[in-house]
Amino acid sequence: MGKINVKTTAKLGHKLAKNSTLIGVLVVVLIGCLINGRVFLSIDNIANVGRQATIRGLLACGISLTIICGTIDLSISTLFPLCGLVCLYFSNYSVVLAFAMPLLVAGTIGTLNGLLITKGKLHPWIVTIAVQLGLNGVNLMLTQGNTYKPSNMSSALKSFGNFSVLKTIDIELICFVVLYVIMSRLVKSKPAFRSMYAVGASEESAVMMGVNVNKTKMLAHILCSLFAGITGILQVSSSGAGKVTSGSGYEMYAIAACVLGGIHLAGGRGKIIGAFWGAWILAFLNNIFNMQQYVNPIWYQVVVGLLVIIVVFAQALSNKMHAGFKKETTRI
Amino acid sequence: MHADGYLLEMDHIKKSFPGVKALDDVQLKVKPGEIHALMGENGAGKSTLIKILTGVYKASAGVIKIEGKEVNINNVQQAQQAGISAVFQELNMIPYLSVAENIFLGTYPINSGKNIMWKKMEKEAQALLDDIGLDIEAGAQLGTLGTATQQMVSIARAVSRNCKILVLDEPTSSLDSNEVQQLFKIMRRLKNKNIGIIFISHRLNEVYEICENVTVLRDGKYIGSWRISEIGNEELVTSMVGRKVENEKTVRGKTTFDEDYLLEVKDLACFPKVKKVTFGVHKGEILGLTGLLGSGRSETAQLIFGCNLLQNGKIVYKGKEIQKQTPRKAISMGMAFCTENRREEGIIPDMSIRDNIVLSSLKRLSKKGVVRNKERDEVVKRYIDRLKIKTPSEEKRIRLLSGGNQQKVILARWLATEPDLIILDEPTRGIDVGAKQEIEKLVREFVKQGISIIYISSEISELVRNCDRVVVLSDGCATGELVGDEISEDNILAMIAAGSASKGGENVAEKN
Amino acid sequence: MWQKKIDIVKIARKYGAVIFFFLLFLFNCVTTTNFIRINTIQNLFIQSFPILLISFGMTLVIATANIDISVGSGMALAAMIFALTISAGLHPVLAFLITLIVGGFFGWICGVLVAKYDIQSMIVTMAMMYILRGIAKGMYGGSTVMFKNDFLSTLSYYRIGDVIPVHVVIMLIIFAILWFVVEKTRYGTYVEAVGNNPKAAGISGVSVSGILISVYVISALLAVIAGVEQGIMVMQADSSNIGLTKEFDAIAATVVGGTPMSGGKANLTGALFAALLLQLINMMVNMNNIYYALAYIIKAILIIAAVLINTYIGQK
Amino acid sequence: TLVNAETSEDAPKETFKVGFAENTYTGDWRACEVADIEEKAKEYGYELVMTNADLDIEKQIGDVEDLIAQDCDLIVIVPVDAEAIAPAFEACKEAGIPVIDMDTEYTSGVFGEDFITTIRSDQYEQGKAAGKWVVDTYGTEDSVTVLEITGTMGQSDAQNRHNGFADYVADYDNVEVITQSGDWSATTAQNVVQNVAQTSEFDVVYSHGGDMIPGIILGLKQAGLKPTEDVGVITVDSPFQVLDSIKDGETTAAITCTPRGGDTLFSCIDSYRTGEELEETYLVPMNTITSDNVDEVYDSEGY
Ligand SMILES: Nc1ncnc2c1ncn2[C@@H]1O[C@H](COP(=O)(O)OP(=O)(O)OP(=O)(O)O)[C@@H](O)[C@H]1O
Ligand SMILES: Nc1ncnc2c1ncn2[C@@H]1O[C@H](COP(=O)(O)OP(=O)(O)OP(=O)(O)O)[C@@H](O)[C@H]1O
Ligand SMILES: [Mg+2]
Ligand SMILES: [Mg+2]
Repeated sequence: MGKINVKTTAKLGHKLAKNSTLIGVLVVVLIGCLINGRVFLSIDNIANVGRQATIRGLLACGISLTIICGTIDLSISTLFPLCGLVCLYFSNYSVVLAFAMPLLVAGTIGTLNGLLITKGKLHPWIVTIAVQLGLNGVNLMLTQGNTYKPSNMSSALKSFGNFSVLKTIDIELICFVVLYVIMSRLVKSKPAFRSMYAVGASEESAVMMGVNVNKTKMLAHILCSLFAGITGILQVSSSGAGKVTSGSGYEMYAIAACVLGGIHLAGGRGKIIGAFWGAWILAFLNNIFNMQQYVNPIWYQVVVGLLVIIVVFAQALSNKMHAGFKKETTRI
Repeated sequence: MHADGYLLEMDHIKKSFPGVKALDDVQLKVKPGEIHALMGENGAGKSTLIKILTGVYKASAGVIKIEGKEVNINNVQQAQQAGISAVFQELNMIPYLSVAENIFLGTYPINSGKNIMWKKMEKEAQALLDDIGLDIEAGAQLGTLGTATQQMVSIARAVSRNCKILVLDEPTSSLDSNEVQQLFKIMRRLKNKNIGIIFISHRLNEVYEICENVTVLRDGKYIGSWRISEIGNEELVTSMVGRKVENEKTVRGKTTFDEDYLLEVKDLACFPKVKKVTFGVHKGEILGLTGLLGSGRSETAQLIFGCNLLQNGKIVYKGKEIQKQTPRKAISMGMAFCTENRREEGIIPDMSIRDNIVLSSLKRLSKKGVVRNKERDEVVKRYIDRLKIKTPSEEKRIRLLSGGNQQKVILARWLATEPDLIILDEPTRGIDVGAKQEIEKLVREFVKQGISIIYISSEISELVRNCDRVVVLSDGCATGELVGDEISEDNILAMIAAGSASKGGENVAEKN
Repeated sequence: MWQKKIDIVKIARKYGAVIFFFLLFLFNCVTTTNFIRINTIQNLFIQSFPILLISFGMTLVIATANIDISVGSGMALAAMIFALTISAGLHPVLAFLITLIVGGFFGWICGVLVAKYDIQSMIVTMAMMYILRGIAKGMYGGSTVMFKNDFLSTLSYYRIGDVIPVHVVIMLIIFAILWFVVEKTRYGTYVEAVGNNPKAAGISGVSVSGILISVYVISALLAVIAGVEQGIMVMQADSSNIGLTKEFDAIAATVVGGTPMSGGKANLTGALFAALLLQLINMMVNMNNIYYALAYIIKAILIIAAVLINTYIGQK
Repeated sequence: TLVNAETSEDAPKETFKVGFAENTYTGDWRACEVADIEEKAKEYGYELVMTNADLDIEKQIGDVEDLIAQDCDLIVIVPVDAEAIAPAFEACKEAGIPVIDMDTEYTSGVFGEDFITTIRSDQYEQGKAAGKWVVDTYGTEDSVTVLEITGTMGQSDAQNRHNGFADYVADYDNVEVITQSGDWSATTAQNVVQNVAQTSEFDVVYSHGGDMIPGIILGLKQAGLKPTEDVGVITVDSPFQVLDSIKDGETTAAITCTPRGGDTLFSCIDSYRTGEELEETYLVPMNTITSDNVDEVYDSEGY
């Protein structure tokens, strides 16, 4: 009798801890309900939060690939506004160009990053910090710092940006979910993607096991940049205006989403879908803050920072418990 | 079939690293269906030669022919395509992935849509594991398995390839005798399929048991090749070491001891691996600790040294019970612990040999935190000489040393702390004959100076040669003890067998 | 002969940032008008002071294979606390001590979370980045704090022998202490060991969590000094802008300086010159009136060039 | 025509809930505005919910959505960006919630459809006024070099102040401008002044913000230049520290506008609720302060 009990609790603990992301989501939802349950759990609000999670969430999807692969791309925070600008600029001419050109630009930058990191053997942090700076310069040069609004924006692009299902689920949210599903599938089923885990865990071992490390890293970087491209397109197609500074600090958000989703920064560990939930957690935290009226908004950053710490702390404790349970179960 | 009938010919191979000529005009020739031993001291260049063959390194000069045709091997993929498959000396697997994935990484089974067939992969992997007698699930995460099991998995991986040449670089160093036999069975089977096997090991008996031919390297130079039946034990050792080595003989120390223990452990427990371990170590004795793989020897040592938290029992050292043991405390009290897992728990890979040696004794070698360089360098020099660590300079990063030399550096680290009690967990793993004898000699010397040793080893002959007493563990419990002349291979084996049998019975009872 | 060659390579690897700094310096001597002036040198040192300090801290943290992106916010909080305590009439020394204690406390928290609870340093320090910046902004309603103190304003512009700014002295003292600690004491070896293989280091008797906590505290304390200096220079503390994105400059300086992001090595000399290098680039931009947008691109190219040179000299 | 507000159909609620999507809470100007809005909301008896976008346009759009979800009766938006804010305005329109556009102009909005009125201080005009001051003071004949120290370029405030200035002086060939970024930071501004002073001579410094003034003045002094005497200093924005420095004769002039828009805002809301017609724009007055008129401003409201 007693044994069964221990076993079931252990199993539950095991489940929870294995999905530390789940812990994060649970914690956030709990806080949300405590603060303002009625509004918080409404469909509209959840859809809103989902939309708010999109931009960072898509960036996080790209960056999660690089992190799993043991590198990182910090340049996305200036790359995606650039792609937005490019998209708007070409939307004056044709909707096809409006989609193709930003992706081309993104692919080029991804290739550049990848080459500097694999062939140039430079550390990804420094390469992508530099590229981030450089692209910021490019953005400012192109727009002179002003917000860019196309004179003759393609209506197809506009209607793409304003598309929504049942007026609650709009295109961003759809892309957000669909792209994550696709990526998760690819990572699960394509050898080239799956190898990212090996490369991230140990480059040396991956080489010895016959994985083409450089190719894998290039793939991760190019995909990451393409995600930035898609994000840029989505952002400008709904607002119709491109802004240089619109991405500042987003690389950190994206990384945070990954970490909250259980993706380990040392590489080789975690699931892509974790970043998806991580982005939701972050969006929920913002939402929760706006729902409450006890704390002055000037303390926004403090509260969000504290909440992040609470979430990761809960995850860390659950991991510790997990280790404990593991011992228990094997003993029985 | 071509003229000479060789499957693999490596000729005039040269390779140098900054400061070292690792290989200088080396040759290696293997026929199909032959098991060929590659032997030499630590740092002789065996692994380097293998890495050249498998495309990890590129040779500075030389030719490689497979079935008489010259091949170009620039990377691992090309080597794989050429039919070469290898188990490397250092475990090179991905701990976070499943066993099945580790086996198939690089050659995932894919369907027509180029998607990985997970079910098929797992099934094949499971079949493979069952086939080589490994009782694990293919879906298990590799990192949760013990070193030995991981080693067997990497062998499974190498075997799973349809290769012409199989390279095994010290595959047996972390296996016990049962598993070694298991491996030999597989090797014989492959041999019958006309696969050429290159086998590296420092254990002479294994080489005599399984190999037909042997090639010896020394200091990166080719010394010669022999039929194993035509070369005697002594001659082989002499060719490897380059001088005559005396025969190993049993030197038993004392058989009677003081009543007092230096270290006494009572009912140690840390689930799941250690359940009830009780024994004591006298001053100045060598206590052997043995048992089957996974019987909890390493875990016991870890508990004594404070790497893991004690769940039950007590540790009494120098008459005082130790509360909340930590490695730092242990070191300050004069304990030392040379771990079995060199790469993960031993070396600091990117630090110099010097810093690796003094890491644990820096406290003693510094004054108010400031390191006294002269003293430190003396210590380093002393131990490099004493353990005959082969390196161009003490500044060299330890990662770049050969496996055996890394082990010596770790030993030096612990000897440098001038301990009263040294726990040696598989200290001679991957160490060449010469060095092994030196280490054994050193161990005995230390005992003469009054140091006590806990000697954990899977090589029973080693225990028989050196130990004053032997404690046998099985399934986390101390089940027997042998003293003095009782210590013989047969007795130890019998005791291990008895222990595991009784434990096995208990397990059955528990399950019901 | 062989031996000697290796040494040159080693020196180049270790001092790549130094070489690149002097190259750029020489380049400026030729191309920038009025560059060769004592004023320029003074300005260079004064202006790079904050980056220099946080780069030292970052170097230690990165050497343990972790990261601290909270330093920029730490600077802002320090400046605010210092300004407010001074405004409240406290003696500067006392105010500085209070600031150090508060800053060090937050560093300690980061260290504990990373060391004892095994939470990834990136997320811990990122949360801390938000928290510290948020407190800095919130504690004075988002406004700038002005303060007056004659002693401090004379101190900040004091030139020893009319030539050497106090900044240089303070910076050299801090550098000397840290350099000594890293190169000459066992602490340095421990830091590198923890960065390289924490498990092995722990078994070898290194107090891994102690080392981790200590590097975070040091990093936080250096950020405090940097932040306070920023406040004193203009006699005001502006919570939203002090130290903003400076953590990236510090990371860049650390890596350009030859400390690998993967940890296991601490190159303080490299960080020193790399930080000077980064500020030199800023000066070059200002002095030649380079278009601000172009300035970003130039900076990016020079950073990549510096690490490339670093890597390739090292590999030759 | 005005947007048909729900309040007119339903029975009037007891409290009228105003959502205020502020773009940032920091900087003296904003801090003053926030305090003013909070104070005036109480005075006028409105329930106020404020959010802080921290200058992040994406976050602001989310903030507005959150305000809608909380059933605000009217939402005030202080756009982080004049164009990219569009989705937020559209979301309000869809939810049938009236919007007041504040401070920054929502350029693609249509009066009466997207917002019921605009209350703003014009950053672009401020930049222009600064340009005008330079031309008025230094004439159109002798060549004048201006060192423009910008805020973080790409942000609306900095961008508008830059554009207004640049557009005005573009007509005068004798004015030459050196533009370097001070990133809104006093120390960066100080560094810029020092470094530029090493190589170039300039007659006047134009600062985008009052927060950078202390740094600029120290930088000038260090370069051996006397502010106002040798080099003129003009800034947009006039917190107390700037007024003090005008009094001390170190800052030459400041273009000001008051952040205290609370009265205007809530009286507009009052009128809206009673069904009065609102004008399209209520401009907050702009002023040039020099040593001549500094005392009046200082005493009256400080900003
Ligand atoms: N990457 C490297 N860089 C520099 N030197 C190296 C490198 N790899 C190996 N060496 C050196 O080359 C020599 C041969 O090493 P190798 O690993 O081949 O020896 P081994 O015969 O396999 O020894 P062991 O039996 O100990 O495994 C050693 O002196 C070693 O220090
Ligand atoms: N299930 C497991 N989970 C985590 N670590 C394990 C597990 N099994 C073994 N290990 C670790 O792997 C290392 C080697 O284990 P191995 O299977 O060789 O048995 P062992 O415990 O070393 O055997 P013995 O105790 O007989 O020496 C040990 O240090 C142990 O801590
Ligand atoms: Mg070897
Ligand atoms: Mg063991």
